[in-house]
Amino acid sequence: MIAQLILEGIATGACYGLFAIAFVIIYKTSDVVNFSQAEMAMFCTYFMYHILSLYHVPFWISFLATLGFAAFLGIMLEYVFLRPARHSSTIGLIGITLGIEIILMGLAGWKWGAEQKEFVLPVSYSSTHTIFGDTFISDWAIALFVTTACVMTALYFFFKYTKPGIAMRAVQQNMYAARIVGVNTGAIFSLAWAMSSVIGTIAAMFFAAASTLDPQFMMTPFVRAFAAAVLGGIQSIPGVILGGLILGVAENVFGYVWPDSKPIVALIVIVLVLCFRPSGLFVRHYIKKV
Amino acid sequence: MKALLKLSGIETWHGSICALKHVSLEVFQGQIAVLLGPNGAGKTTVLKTVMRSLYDQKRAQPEKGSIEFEGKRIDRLKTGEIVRRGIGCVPEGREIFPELTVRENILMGAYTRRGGKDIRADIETVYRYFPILRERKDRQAGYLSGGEQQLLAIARALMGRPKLLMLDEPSLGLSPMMTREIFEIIRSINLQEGMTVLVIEQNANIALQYAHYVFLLENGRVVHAGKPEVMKRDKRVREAYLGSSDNSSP
Amino acid sequence: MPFLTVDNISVNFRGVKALAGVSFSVEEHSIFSVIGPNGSGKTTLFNLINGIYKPDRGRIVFQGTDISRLSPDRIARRGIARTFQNIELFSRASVMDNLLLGRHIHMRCGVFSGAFMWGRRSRAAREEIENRESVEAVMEFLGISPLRDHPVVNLPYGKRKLVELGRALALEPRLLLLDEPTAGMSADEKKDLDVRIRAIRDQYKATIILIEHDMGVVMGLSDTVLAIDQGRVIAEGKPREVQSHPDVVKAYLGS
Amino acid sequence: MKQDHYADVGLFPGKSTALGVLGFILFLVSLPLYLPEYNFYLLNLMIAHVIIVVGLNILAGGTGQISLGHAGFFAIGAYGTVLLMQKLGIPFIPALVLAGFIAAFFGFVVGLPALKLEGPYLSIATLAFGLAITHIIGHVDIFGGRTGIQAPPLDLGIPQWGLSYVLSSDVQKYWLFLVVALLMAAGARNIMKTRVGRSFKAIRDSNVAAGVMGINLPAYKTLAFAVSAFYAGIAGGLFGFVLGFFNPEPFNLVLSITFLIMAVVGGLSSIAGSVAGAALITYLQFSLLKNIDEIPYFGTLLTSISERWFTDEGLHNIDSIVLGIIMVIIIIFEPSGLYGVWLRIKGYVQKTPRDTHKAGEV
Repeated sequence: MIAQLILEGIATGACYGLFAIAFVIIYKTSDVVNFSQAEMAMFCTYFMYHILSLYHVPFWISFLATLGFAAFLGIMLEYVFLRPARHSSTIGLIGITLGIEIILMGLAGWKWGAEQKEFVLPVSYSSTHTIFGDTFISDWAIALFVTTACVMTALYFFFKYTKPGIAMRAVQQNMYAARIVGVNTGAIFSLAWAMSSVIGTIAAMFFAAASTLDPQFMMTPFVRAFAAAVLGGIQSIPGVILGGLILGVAENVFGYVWPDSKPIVALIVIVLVLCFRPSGLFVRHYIKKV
Repeated sequence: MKALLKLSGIETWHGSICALKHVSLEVFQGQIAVLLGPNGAGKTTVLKTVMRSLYDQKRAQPEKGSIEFEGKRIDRLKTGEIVRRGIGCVPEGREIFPELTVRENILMGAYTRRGGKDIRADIETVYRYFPILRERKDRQAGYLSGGEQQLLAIARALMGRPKLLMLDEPSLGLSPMMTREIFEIIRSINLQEGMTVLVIEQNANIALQYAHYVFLLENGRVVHAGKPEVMKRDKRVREAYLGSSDNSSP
Repeated sequence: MPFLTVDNISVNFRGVKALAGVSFSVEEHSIFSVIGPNGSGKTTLFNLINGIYKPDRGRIVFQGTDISRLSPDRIARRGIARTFQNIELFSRASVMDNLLLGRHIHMRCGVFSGAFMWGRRSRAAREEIENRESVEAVMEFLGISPLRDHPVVNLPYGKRKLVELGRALALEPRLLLLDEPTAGMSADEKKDLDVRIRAIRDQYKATIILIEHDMGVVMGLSDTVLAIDQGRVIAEGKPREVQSHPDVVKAYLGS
Repeated sequence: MKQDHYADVGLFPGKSTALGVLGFILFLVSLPLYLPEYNFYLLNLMIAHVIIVVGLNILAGGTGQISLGHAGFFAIGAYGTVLLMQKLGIPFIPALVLAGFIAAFFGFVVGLPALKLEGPYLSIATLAFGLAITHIIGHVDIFGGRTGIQAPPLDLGIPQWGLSYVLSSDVQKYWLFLVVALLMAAGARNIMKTRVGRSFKAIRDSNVAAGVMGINLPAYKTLAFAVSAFYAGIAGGLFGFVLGFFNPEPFNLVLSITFLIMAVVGGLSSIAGSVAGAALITYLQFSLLKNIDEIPYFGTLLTSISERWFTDEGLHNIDSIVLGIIMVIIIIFEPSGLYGVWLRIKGYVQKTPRDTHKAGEV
C-alpha cells in the first residue's frame, strides 16, 4: 500500500518537476519568474485538443505541431510583451507575466468555453502493469518517466556542451559581459522562452491526460510545480526534479493520512523552505562580493 | 600612421547628465594607447560608448559625433557586430561569468566566431600565454583570485581575435606586482601579435611606463594628449596623478 | 580612551583576504585619512565600521562599546554616518526627503501618529516641522538650499555628492565616514570641499575618517594618515611621514 | 529663506489641490441626489477596492515588495468582522477595526519571510499564504465552510444596549463607506509623507543606505506588510457587507491579481492613482465588461466574432483579456500608471515644468 502511494507520488512529482523545469529555463536566463507558464501550457494543450478532435490529425503530427505552436507562442510573448519592458522593475515584470496569464486564460475561455473536456494521450492513465504484489504502474507514469529522463538528458547536454546552451548560462550570470563578447541577448531570450514553453506544454499534456482539460486546469499544478521549483532552488534542473519528487511523495502520503490537507502540503512546503533556506535546498550560490 | 579607432566629437549622456563632452581621440595601429583620468571622469563611458553597451543597444549610442574603426563608422552597429569587426573588450571589474568554468569562459570569448578547429587551436595559444588558466580550466571562474580573473578576462577577449583590444582598469584591485605582470603581458601581446591596445587607467605611473601615447580625460573632456615622456614632465599631470612624489619641489 | 579603536580586524570573502589584522585608533575631533591603491580594502573597512559586513576576527570599539557585531541601524543610532563611493541616494525622492532620512534616528513618529497628522498642532506635524528646519540649516551650510524640492536623479554628479554629504550631516554624526568625497570633482570643487570638511569638524563637532585618492586633499586636511595595501596597514602617522614612507611610495606609486 | 514647513506636510500641498479634492468629495457626497439606487452596489464595491488598493500601494509602491496574497487579508477582514459580530456580539465599528488588526497581525507574519526573500521568491510566499487562507476557511466549520456565511445587519450602534442604527440600503452603506475610505486615504497619505513612509521608500531605493541611516530594516519591512494588511482587512470588512452573503470562493488568486492590476494601473506611487485605478478596473470588470454584448456597435461586433470564431458562452471571458491587456500596456508604456498619464496631461497643459518654476522662485 505504502509502496503504491510512494510510486504514485513519484509519478506526479516527476510531472511537477518537468513543469518546474520550464520555470527554471526562463528564470535562469532572464531572472523573470514566469507566472504565465501555466496558461501558456494550458493554451497549447487546448491547441492540440483542437486539432486532434476537430480536424482528426494523427496523434504524432498534432503532437509535433503543438510543440511548434508552443515554441512560437513563447517567442511571440517574449518579443511582444517582455522585451519592451526589459527595464521594468521586478514588480513590472511579474505584472506583465500576470497580465499574459489572464489574457491567455480569457482567450482560452472565449474560444473553448469553461466546460471540462477530455484529453486523451495514447498512454492511458488507467491501463496498468503490476510490478509486485498489489503495486502497479500505469502507462501514463512509464511514459512520463521516460519523457522526463529524455528532457533532462537533452538539457544536460544542451547546457553543458552547446554554444547556445553555454551562452544562455552566461547571459544569466552576467548580461553585460555576454553582450560584450558579442552574444545577441535577444535571440537567447527567444530561445529560452521557446524551450520553456515546449517543455511546459509537454508536462501540461500529462496533467491533462490525468485529469481533464479546462481553462483553469493548470492552476493547481502551477502552484505545486512552483513549490517544487522553490524547493529545488529555481536554479538547478536536477534540483528541481528532485524537489518535484519530494513534493509529490509528501503530498501523496500526507494526503492519505489527512485527506483534507492534501492541497496545502505544497503551500506549507514553500513557506517552510523559504523561511529556512531562502535559496532552496539544492542550490549552492556563488556569492558576489559587494 | 593609420588610425585604427577614431572618435570624433563624441557626446554621451547618462540620463540628464552629459558624461562625455565632445571627446575626440585616435588610436593608431600597433600602439598601446592609454586613457588616463580620475574616478568619474568618464573613462569607462568612452569604452561603453565604443562597444555600445550602455543601457540597452537601442539607446547606447553617442548623441553626437562619430566613431570609426578601420575607416568605417561603427557607432550605429550592434555590439555583436562590433565584436565581429574586431574590437575586443576587457571590462572594468573583469565581468567574468562566475559560474561557468574557466574553459567555458574562454569559449564564450569566441562566441562570434565559427570553426571549431581554429577555436581549439586558439584556446591552446591562450593557455600558453596564461599557463595558470590551463591549470584551473575546470574550476568555476568565480573562485579564481582577482589576478587570475583579470587574466581570464583578457584571455576571453583575445579569443575573439580582436584587432583592437580595449582594457578598462586592468590594475583594479591588484597588487603592484600583479599589475606589472598584466602590463608585461599586454606589452608582449602588442609586440608579438601586433595588436593595437587601448588601456583605461587611473594608475598614472604604470600607464605612463607602458604607453606609446596618452590621453588625459577629466570631467568628460580630453584635456591633454601626448607622448608619455612629454606627459611625465607636465606639472599638472605630476601633481594630479603622480602625487607630489618629489618633495623637494614646492 | 580613544574615540574609535579598530583592533586587529580581519575579514575574508570566500577565502580571499580583504583585510588582515588591521589596527588603528582615531582621536576625537581629528581628521583621519585612509589611503591605499584601488582594492586595498579601504571601502571594506568602512563597511565594517558601519556594520554592513561583520568581521571574522577583531573588534571595533566606538566610545567604549564594541560595535563590531551590531546591525547597521544600531550603529547609526550611536552617531556614525557615512557617504558612499558610488553615491547611494534615494534617487526618486527629493533632496529634502533624502536629508530628512538622515534625521530618521532623531524622530519618533510611528504609523499611528503619522496617520493621524491632522493639522499643524499634531505630534507628527510638529516633529516634521522641527526636523525640516534643522535640515534646512544643513542645506544652507552646504549651499544646496535652492535644490530642496528637486528629485536627486536629475542632479549632476557633484551636487549629488553634496546631497549625500548633507544626508550624513543631518544625522548629526559624531563620527563621519567619507568615501572618496572628491572623486569626479573639478579642482575648484575640490578646494571648496576641503574648506567644508574642516568646517564640518569645527561646526558639527564631528570626527572625520576620509578615504581619498587625491594626495593634495589628503596632505592638506589630515591630522593622521593610514596607508593600507592588500588588506594590511603599511604605514600610519603624520601626512608627511606617511607620504615619504618607502612602502607607501612602493604600493601607491607602483615603483 | 523663511518658509512655512507645514505646507510641505499638510494634507494638501497647495490651494488648487485642496480645491480639487474638496470638489471631488462634494461630487461623491452629491451622488445619491441624482444617481439611481441600483448603482450604489457597484459604488460600494469600488470603495472597498479603493481601500485595499491604497493599502497594497503602501506595500508595493512604498517598499517595492509585491503581494499575491492580498485576497487572503481581504478574506480575513470579511470573515473576521462578521464572526466577531456574530459570535462575540461586538458592535460593527470595533469589530471592523479589530478585524483590521487581525489581518495586520497575519500581514506581519507573512512579512517575516520578506526579511530574507526578494522579488519572485517573496511573491510566491505571499501567493501560498493567500491560497492557504482560502483553503482553511473552506474547511473549517466556524467559517461556514464552502457554503459560506451570512453577514448580520449593518448596525452602527450597540444593539445590546438598545442603541441601534441599522444601515439597510446601499445608499446608507455608501455614506459609511465613503467616510471610512476618506479616513483611510488621508491616513495613508499622512503615513507616506512622514517618517514611516519615507523609510519605506528608502528601503525600496537602497537597502544598504537605508540601514546606514538608522532604519531598522526587519522592523520596517514587516511593518509595511502589517499596515498594508490592515487596509486589506478593513476593506474586506466592508466588502462582506456589500455582498451580504459570501463564501471562500471569491477570495482566490485571481482576486489578488486583480488588486495588483488595480494598483499598477493606477500608478504605484500615488494615492489618487490608486483611487482611480481601483474605480476604473472595478467599473470595467463589474459593469461595462459584464454586459459587453450590450455596448452599441462594439458589442454586436464582438458577438459576431464570437459566433464566427469563438464560443458565445465564453464571451464574458473578454473581461480578463481586456484587464490583462490594460495591465501589460500600462507597464510597458506608462510605468507610473494613470497617475503618470495625469502628470503628462498636466505638464502638457501647463507647459512649464514644475521644477524650473520652483528653481526660479529661489
